[in-house]
Amino acid sequence: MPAFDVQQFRQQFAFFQQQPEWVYLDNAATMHKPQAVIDAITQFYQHYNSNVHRGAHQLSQQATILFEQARSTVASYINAQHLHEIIFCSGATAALNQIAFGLMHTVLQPGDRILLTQLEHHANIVPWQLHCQRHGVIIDVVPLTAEHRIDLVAYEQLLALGPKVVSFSHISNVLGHIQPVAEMVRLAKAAGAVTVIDGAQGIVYQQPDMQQLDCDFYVFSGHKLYGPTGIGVLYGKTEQLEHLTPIFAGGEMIDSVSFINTSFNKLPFRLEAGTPNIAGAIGLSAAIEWLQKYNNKQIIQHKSLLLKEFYNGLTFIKGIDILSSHVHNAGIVALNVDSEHPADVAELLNQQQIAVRSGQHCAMPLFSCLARPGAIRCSFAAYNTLDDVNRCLLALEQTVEILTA
Amino acid sequence: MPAFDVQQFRQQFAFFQQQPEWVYLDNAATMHKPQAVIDAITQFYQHYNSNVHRGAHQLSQQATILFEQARSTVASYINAQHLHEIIFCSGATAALNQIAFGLMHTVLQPGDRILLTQLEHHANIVPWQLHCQRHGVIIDVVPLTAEHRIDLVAYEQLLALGPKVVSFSHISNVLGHIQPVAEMVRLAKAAGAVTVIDGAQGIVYQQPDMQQLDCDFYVFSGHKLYGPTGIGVLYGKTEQLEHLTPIFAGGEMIDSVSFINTSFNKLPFRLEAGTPNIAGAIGLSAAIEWLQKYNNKQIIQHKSLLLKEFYNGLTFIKGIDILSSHVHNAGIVALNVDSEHPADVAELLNQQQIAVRSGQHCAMPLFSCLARPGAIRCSFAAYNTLDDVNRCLLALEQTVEILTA
Amino acid sequence: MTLEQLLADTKPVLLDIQQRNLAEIEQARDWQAKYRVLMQLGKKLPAIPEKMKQPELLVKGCESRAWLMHYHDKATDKHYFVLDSEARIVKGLMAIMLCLVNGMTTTELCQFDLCHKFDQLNLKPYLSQSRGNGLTAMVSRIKQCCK
Amino acid sequence: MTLEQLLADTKPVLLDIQQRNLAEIEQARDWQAKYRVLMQLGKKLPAIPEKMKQPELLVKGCESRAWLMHYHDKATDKHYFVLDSEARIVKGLMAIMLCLVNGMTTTELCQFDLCHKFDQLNLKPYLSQSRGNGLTAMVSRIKQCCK
Ligand SMILES: Cc1ncc(COP(=O)(O)O)c(C=O)c1O
Ligand SMILES: Cc1ncc(COP(=O)(O)O)c(C=O)c1O
Repeated sequence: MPAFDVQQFRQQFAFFQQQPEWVYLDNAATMHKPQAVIDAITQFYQHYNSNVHRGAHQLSQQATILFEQARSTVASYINAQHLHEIIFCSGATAALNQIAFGLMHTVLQPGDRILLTQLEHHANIVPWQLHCQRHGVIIDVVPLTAEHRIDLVAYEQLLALGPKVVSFSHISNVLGHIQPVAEMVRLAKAAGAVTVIDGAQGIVYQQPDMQQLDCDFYVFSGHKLYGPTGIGVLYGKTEQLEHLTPIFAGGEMIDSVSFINTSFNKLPFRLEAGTPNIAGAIGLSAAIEWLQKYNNKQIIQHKSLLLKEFYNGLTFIKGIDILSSHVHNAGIVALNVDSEHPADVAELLNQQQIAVRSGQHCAMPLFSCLARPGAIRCSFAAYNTLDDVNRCLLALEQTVEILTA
Repeated sequence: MPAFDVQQFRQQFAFFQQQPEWVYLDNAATMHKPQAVIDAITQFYQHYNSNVHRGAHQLSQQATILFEQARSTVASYINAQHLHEIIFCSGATAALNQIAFGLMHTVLQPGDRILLTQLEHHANIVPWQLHCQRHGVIIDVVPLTAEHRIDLVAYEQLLALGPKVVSFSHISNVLGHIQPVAEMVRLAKAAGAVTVIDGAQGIVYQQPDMQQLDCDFYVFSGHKLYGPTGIGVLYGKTEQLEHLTPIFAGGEMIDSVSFINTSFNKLPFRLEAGTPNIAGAIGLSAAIEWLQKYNNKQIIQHKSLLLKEFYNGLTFIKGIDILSSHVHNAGIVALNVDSEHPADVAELLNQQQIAVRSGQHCAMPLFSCLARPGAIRCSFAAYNTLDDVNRCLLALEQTVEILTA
Repeated sequence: MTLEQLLADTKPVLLDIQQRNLAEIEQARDWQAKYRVLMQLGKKLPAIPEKMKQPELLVKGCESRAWLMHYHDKATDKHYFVLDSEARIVKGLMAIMLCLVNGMTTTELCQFDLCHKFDQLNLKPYLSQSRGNGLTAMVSRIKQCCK
Repeated sequence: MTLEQLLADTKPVLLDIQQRNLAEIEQARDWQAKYRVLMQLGKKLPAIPEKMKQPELLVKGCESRAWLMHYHDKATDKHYFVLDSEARIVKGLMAIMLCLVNGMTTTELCQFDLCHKFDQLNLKPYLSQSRGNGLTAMVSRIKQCCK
């Protein structure tokens, strides 16, 4: 296979032609979309638009085939055992809410415990908080080590309390740190817990293998994987999905309805009430198919190169406080300029057309433990170039200069 | 204003150029998208793609402006009083689930009653059933008259039982009958009930005026209003939205999060957890802006003409059992061929490239009261032509001939 | 009426379909002709009496209901079926499928590829993944019988 | 420290901003110069002491926190404010806004259009609808004071 050609890769994103002056390093918030994805959506609306699983007519059947092929593309990408283990939903947040809601009263009873970690995104905290509070379930939280990684010793100790559910992110959306998910799943399963992985950041870093990883649930959003907004995936093992109480009820998820008695349809339909985001699913599947034309090892290499260059460059700028470690890092760097507020740093970068995010990145509990008011976050994607890295470094230097003048 | 030019209107739908041989009469399931909508989505992804309400950078601010402009377009289209009364969600089903879930424990206490009608879509039945059962709330159902319309006498009698919530559809998705929603809202409000309108079919028939209609909630899906899949609107009066417990928790809907205490953000964000369907909202808003270039009175006239022609033609075909009345009909006709199963009728129409839906149309309780195993449904849109009507009539004739040969 | 009787009544019908009607369908000059044959097949296939249509026999498509009865002859390891559907065209399609699978052994049944066979008969479009189509549901129900 | 003292300390600063710095910003030769002035403004504006930063004074943007104190002189119907922000640039922008609105009557405040004023100063881009921007939140909090 030829080497990874970043220019060829980048050319497929019309965005960079439209906004050539920008350095986009906010990839952990959302990614840009290759033309293949935009074309798939356009094509669907222009040629095949119809509702799915409802039609007596061939147009609807065609749309259904495309929609179900999208499910199959996702299933084989993450190596799910069955097609019906892929539930389409509106995003990672929706998926995590479905899981938290759906496990109450089935897997989780009052007095039971669940286990989260200190570095979770709010989407993997608040849904649990709300439902656990209502249902009397106790939440334990795995603390972090001094290196801002999940403390595996504490993890094992907390597992000994017998949580029924353990939920953690594959990759921290703030720090970029890759968690030892395989090991964490293994330990959790040995302790008899249901395992949930928030793969919102993990999915774009590597192609996760559900059967090998052996977790019970894995969720992600399409828009962080080169795909459209408004679509996400809830993967679950069959027997786990069977336990899930649907958070949405409505058309096509029931088998029969009367005002006396209603019975549910089978998976995946039981968990996909209403008209799904058909174009969204097709767009996501186009993203995955497109991505598979590239060698992910080479992409990872390319991203490590960017990261290495970035870390290297940072050492030459005074007063930079780096929160992310460069080891086991998926391409996200959180940092501050000493004693400056991240909002100021981000604004000055913005003036130089470097797009980063600043703040607490929907991970307040992490920041309360990092004891910083926030950070700016530079998150790199495969379409970023060494030039992007250098422009960002230069802009940071300029920023520090202005702030400390 | 010049007369409505259906050919000019229809030309804006690439679908009909791609599938010229089809007569699409499944509009109540989903509508086709004008080029303006497809272009808006493409344009967003190519020029402005970024996450919203999160960014320190100008790209995100641009995306946010577009997203909030979409909210404003929707708000002024339905004449909401405040922008924050428009909550973006994934569709009508999601919106109805949010309402049913969100009212439990705030507005609805164990022992309370709610009122639905016999002709509701499952999306306006099952969410209520699930949550009411859990929380001990009683569901009453308004029966239909012999003409398959909501029985207003019975409605008033059931209102006398003091339901806290009344929920009904603006237009029946099976029969096309337009409900007297203004009167029903007035009566419900006089009885002190919170009013919910399922506007999934209503929104495309006319531009509803929230302040005049004075209902508490009104919901619809983008894909049935020339817009993208995966986006919908939950309109609610401010004071009612304030009562709603969010069904989804996550990023941006909270103000601060700790493992001890979490506090919510203000409207509309409190009810929009996670990354929204940004391109979806922008596409929906493009649909509305495009639609507003036309005169809705003329569109209604055009659709009545189609309907009149269709009803007229049906009288010449033997053995047709029409379930929909032509008076106060928004353009949907449910019918059967005497003693034939609707699936057979639909399949033979499909062979003649007439796209209709058959079955119970996610309204089983209605069919149990109609005492039919189902029906085929011909639903007309503004882009349908008299030629479409005639081809459908011819195909129906041919179908009857084959079935009764 | 018993399952044995139904099976006995069904057998000659299937034989006749195989020997005569499949060719008719393949050679139909237009879709009208093809559908006329399909509906005749549906009519020819013995109906399951209402009283015997127990809920557990129900195979649901979105638009029409169908029922399946199964008999496994352990001695010969052969599987036999009787079926019925509300909708005439679907029943005709099911009749064709039935005459292909009836009497298969467990292994044959597991390996059976309806798609391929229907393709030969130009009937593949009826095997969509849409839940609307009761046929797909019927095939997977039949496949379950060999587990 | 009391609110009165803070108001008294703030007044001359605002006057100075109005008389000198606004022109500097308008005439800044590049963005760096403009931001340098903005940050100086932020520094000049008296800070609200930590002890006085009661939770109810907090105005939240997504990225930085700010605080607002309000004094309404009933006799003259004039509104006076003191504010503070964690972020220097935002505080500079708020200082500019403040020198525009400080001392306005209720009617003036209600009618005040920040967008328009900021447009004149080429600062409009900072008034985005994004919740990220604390300035927008600050303006609406100030507007609430005239209700
Ligand atoms: C009356 C009515 N309500 C609700 C819905 C559900 O809409 P969606 O499937 O877009 O969520 C529909 C459409 O199927 C409908 O016609
Ligand atoms: C780790 C993590 N979890 C969950 C989410 C929520 O994803 P979404 O906003 O697409 O629902 C995100 C993204 O913001 C994330 O980074």
